Amino acid sequence: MDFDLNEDRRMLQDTLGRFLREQYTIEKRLEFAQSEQGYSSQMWQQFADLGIIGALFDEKAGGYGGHGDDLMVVFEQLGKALVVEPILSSAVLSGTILSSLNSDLVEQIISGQTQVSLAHLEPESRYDLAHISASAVQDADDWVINAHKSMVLGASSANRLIVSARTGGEANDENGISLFLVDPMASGVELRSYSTIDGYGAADVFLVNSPAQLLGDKDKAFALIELAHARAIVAICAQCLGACEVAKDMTVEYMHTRKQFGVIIGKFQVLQHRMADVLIELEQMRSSIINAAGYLEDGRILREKHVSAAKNLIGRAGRQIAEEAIQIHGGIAMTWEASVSHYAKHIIMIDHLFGDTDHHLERYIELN
Amino acid sequence: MDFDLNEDRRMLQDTLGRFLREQYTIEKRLEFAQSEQGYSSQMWQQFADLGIIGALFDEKAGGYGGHGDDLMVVFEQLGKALVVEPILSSAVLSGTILSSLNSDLVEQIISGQTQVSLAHLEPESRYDLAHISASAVQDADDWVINAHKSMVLGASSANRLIVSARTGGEANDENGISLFLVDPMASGVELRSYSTIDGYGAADVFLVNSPAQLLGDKDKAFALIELAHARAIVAICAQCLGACEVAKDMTVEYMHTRKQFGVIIGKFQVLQHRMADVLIELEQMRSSIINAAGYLEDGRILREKHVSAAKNLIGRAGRQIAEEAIQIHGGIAMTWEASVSHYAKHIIMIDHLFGDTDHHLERYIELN
Amino acid sequence: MDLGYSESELAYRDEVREFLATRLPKRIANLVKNGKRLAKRDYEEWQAILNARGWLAPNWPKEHGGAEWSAVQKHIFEEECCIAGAPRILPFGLGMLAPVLMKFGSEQQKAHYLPRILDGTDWWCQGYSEPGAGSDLASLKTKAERQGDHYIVNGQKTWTTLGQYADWIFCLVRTSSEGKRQEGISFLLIDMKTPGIEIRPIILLDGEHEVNEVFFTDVKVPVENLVGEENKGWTYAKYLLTHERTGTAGIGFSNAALAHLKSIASTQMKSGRPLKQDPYFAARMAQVEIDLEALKTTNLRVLVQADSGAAPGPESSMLKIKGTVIRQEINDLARRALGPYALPFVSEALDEGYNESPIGPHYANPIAAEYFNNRKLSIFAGSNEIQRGIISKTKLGL
Amino acid sequence: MDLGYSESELAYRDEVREFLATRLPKRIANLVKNGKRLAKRDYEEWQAILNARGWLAPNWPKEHGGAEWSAVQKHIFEEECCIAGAPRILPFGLGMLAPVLMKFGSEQQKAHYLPRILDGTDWWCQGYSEPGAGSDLASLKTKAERQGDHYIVNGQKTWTTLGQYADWIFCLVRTSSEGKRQEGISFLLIDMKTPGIEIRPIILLDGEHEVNEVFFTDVKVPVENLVGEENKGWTYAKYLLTHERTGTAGIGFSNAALAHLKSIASTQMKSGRPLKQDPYFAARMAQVEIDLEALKTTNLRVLVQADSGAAPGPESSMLKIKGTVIRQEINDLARRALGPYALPFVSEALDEGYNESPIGPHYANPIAAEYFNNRKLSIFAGSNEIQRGIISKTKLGL
Repeated sequence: MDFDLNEDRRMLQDTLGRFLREQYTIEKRLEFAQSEQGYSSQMWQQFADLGIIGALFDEKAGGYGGHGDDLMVVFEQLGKALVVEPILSSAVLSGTILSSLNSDLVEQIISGQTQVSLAHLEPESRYDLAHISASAVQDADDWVINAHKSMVLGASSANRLIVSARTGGEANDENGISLFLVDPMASGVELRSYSTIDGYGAADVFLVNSPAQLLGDKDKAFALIELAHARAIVAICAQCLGACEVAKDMTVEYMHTRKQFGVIIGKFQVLQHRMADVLIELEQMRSSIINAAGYLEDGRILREKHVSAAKNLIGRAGRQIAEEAIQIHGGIAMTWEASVSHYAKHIIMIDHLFGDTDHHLERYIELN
Repeated sequence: MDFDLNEDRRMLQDTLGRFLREQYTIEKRLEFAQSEQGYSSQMWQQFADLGIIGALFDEKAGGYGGHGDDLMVVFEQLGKALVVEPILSSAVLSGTILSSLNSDLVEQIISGQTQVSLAHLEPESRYDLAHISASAVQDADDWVINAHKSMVLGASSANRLIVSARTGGEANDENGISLFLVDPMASGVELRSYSTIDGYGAADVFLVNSPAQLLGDKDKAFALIELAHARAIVAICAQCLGACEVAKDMTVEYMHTRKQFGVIIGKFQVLQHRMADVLIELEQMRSSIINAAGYLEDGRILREKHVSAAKNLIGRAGRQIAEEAIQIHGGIAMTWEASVSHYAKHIIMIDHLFGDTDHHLERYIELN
Repeated sequence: MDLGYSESELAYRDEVREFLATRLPKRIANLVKNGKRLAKRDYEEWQAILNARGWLAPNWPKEHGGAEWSAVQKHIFEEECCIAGAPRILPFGLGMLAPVLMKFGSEQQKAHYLPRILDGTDWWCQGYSEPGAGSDLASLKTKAERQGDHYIVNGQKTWTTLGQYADWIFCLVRTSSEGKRQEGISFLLIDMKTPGIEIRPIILLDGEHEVNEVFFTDVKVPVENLVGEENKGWTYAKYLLTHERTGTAGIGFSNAALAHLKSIASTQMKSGRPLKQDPYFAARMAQVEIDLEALKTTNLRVLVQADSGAAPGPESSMLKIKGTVIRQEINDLARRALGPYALPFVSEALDEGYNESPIGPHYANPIAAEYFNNRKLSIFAGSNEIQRGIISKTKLGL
Repeated sequence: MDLGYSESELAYRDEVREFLATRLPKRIANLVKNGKRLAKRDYEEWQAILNARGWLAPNWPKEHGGAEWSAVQKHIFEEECCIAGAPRILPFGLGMLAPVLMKFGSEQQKAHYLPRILDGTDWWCQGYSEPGAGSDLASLKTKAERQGDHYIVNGQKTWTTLGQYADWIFCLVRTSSEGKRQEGISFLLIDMKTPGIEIRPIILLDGEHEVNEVFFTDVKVPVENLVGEENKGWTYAKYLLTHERTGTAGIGFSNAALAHLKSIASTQMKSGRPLKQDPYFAARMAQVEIDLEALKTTNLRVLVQADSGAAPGPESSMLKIKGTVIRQEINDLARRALGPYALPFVSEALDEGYNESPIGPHYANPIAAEYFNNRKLSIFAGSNEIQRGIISKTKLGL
């Protein structure tokens, strides 16, 4: 049993951490998020050049990592800086799928040349990965898709979309879902782009008789989609942990400096005890991510149980930590100007990605 | 809109409160509870003589009260002294049924001459009032019952039992349940008597081919049983409120006197804030009981919604208040010698009478 | 004890409903119900309608044009307004300044300002909070020095809600630094057009401009704009803060928010059935509803008592805490109810004129922003921690 | 990073399992699993079995007959013992006194006392707490005055767990009232048979006799029974309190309690199906299980770090808080799971010999009592409030 990072990952952590502290200030982050594109192309390329994207793929796929630990290390750091570049969608969600299928797009993703987004969930799916109604029909040798995909992360800047659609089965069947590669410039593809309330780029994607190319086995994509989400959940949980750590640090710092009634507010026992509970929950978050990351390569049930456990725990603990950070900061945390508000927003909204606290609690029960 | 008690009820409250403070000390209560009989016959008679039992019946039945307010006023006071005499089982559970049926037993209950217990729930019922398997069959003019009834409050000292049994329908039907009067001395009736962990007398009652007399309409007793329980829930909620008030007072008193690290523990902000929350929950408890008591004579849905709301809220708030009382008292609250421990036990265990927090939450949802 | 409304209260409720059904502009109600931004004119339009009916100032005595309602009436009015989607009545002039003027202002001040508050001539904002003061109001630093017939005001106020629309600001200022901190405070009325006043927006975490900073640089304020006596402002300030009881619990808002939540939960589907049928989500909703139902009664009990002359005191702290906890919980559930569509946020979609198709369900866009915005409820107007301190001090003697 | 046990750890676990399967007396395991009372001889029997195997003192170095296990091994052992229904190993001699003797005791003391702890000759109890001291240990008042070759001890100790069986008590006593409160404390070993010692039971809220008061009236204690130096006892006391890390989180107990809860929830029926299938109850159980799974890893992370030499410090406060919160939550759920049958309580049914038929399900009788009894977890051994204070001071610098 060993909870330490190996030498390579420690270096990765240090390098990325230092880079972000120096290059990715909160001011820059807000600027990137509010720009037309919603992120910085230059940063994107720098992450690729630093090997951050490559660290999320295993050697077989041309990367040099790709394990649960790597996801954890990278995304905790990205969370600390609230990084908005679409690494999660390209390198984890799409990356998992593409590398499993030995796609040559992986090399381009690792180099930063290409971005790929996974368009999977639909307006009626809520968080249910099998609830897919989009249809794909074969027209001679080509496939044609009709779909409305919602909340597709990183869609606007993606050079390629991976779109799921039914080639068989009913709306809730795990069987009968297939994956397709779609060119966003192709006919019938339209994007309704927007920013999430915490500053990340996404889009609803509409496909009307759009040409598509089958990826992998017909009808059998569900397992791969689930795996991609398992890895994305580990990543987003680590990202949440990183953001929570910063929110906690800011709050502790504020408790040391902010005075009320003539004393620093850190002297108030009520706040001390609540922060003690925050520290405990941070440790619990980390442990649940360690568990989920550690079982990522195990069998489905074991993997998904720990993934759902982590997402549930992180949802609860994240809400507590974000709300305490706001409450203890007081009015100032209600403003755009205060960095802590952006951390709090992201921590809370992570609950709406890939299944919320309740969804994963229920799923954990089912898997048990 | 008027939240004040009328003059009569204020007098009732004062009289009963004074009597209990003077005559019903915690030492006596523990003595009564631990006696062979589990309560004091003398006290029972005194409650009758003081008109406390009569206050729980309306004038038609020979009493001089019987409304929700009366239940509230009387049982809040009884709760403050943790009174163990079986007033709830005789005067409320059985009393509601008997007075609805114009039974002449009511007069004897009011005078203190007779005690009657309602034997309704069974080992498999959990809290479901319709889950009844006991059977009653007619044998010539007489009825014969076979049943195992669980947690029958006040059974050991009851001169008569009201026993529910199926005369039709399946185990979960509301229809087909009838009520019977049974002499506990009759053949085939056996009691397994015990005390609850918080000091109240109860028994499991076994009937094997026991003779019984039909009470009211055959098959149609459910509505009456539900009404009896609605009234009992208002009573037990008020009793819980009374106990919570005392637990709160003891805790506040302790906070004013107990020193640690050289200061009274009441100076610790953490405890102050937690007690502030306790005070809020006490007001909420009172409000929910006012609502339930106020709608007792309304239509079934409105009445039962408010009854379930009260029992749910009281279960949650009661747990909070009892656990805070123990925690703030510290080690001393863990001992038999400390009165607060007996209050805490009763507050918590009330959750197990007539449906717990979860049961009533679910019921509230169904009624909505 | 009687839980029901009396016949006259019921008649009054019907009157309010009738009024709202006929006089509340549909356009405005739709803005409110859809979580859209309200413009200055929307508030003004509604307040003028209320004033025409004599219902704009429930708390005011009739002699000043108020409705002089009982606590129960005010409660009914608030509840009905919220359910109907009426904009909130801004309290700065009507609910905060006016009671102070009535009690401590000069005859001249009353005669001049009160009618102008009612008829909407003057839009007031508040100048209580200062940066760095937070819930410790008495630590305020904005200074007013007497020079002849004027005070010269220098300093800064913050969290000035809708100050961008205001004609006047009432301010707590320091006129003496002697004695206890509370003793050197005065209560001044300041024309926002006076030279030396600068107002700057504070953008909130949801991107909205709702509050402001107000800077005072050598602002000349005539001495007749002093309310009451110099250095007695703390008394007036406290009177202001404890005077307005109705609404502390926010019952009306929570009612409306819960109704909205329920309608969302009826529409949102989860595993093939409406979310409101999901046992776990239903349990959360039911629990908060049960708490709210009890709080309604707690609120009425306090109001009825206050009507009969008993001072509410720490009870309003209790109402504030539980009321905000409940409302924040409802906001949290609404956010959860939306699933992934809680994420997209299009600020322009909050404008009345916006007519692109919505992203996700039509009600989704403002929900997460409301959750974040309402974190303020437990912070502003005396944080819940401050309120717990008040309860502990007054009710527990600790 | 590697979550799995190493091969040698797995082999060790199999060895522990095999040992428990063959050597833990079924009679005793049944008592534990059914929540029955354990007699003195039950503890002694099990500890003798462990000692024969060399496993009674996991923390002790091998030279004194200990097992000298790694943190992970201790964790595995604890987990397996709890699941198997082994009685807890009483810590007073083995886990509390022994480390103090090893570090601060004289050679003579070590040679005399340590073997007698291992072989069960001496049953030790603790004399730390005093009435009125609670979590403020340093405020202790029991006095020891030096008279020639003896100390004369007067005072009172309390919360002395299983003191009714004890041969010896280790005591913190005040030997000086000068300087800071912490400075005049000494650490004494006292034979319980010495004249002047009186032990009185404290009956707990569930009616059980588990703890005691111990009164000292002119009790003569030979000076050679002083551990270390006079007036240095506070150092030893703190060493004792922070030394024993394994088990702070109570993982083993919570594991066993959760397993028991699950089996109850499989048997109890609600609306025609097992309670564990009730969505709301299942959600509560799953949530506490998720927290416990995370705490297991948190615990192991702390233990592994402690093994590698890093001092655990405030981490043990975190483990204590979360561990007790989880265990109390499980106890609460078990109580709820029973429904009405949580109410009956027959004290005699806790005795081994009792053979009347149970009231309600056979597992019901001890459940509510356990819930109440375990409220102590957040109070004793430094209340959770004290622990939060420690965390705040050390981790937050506040």
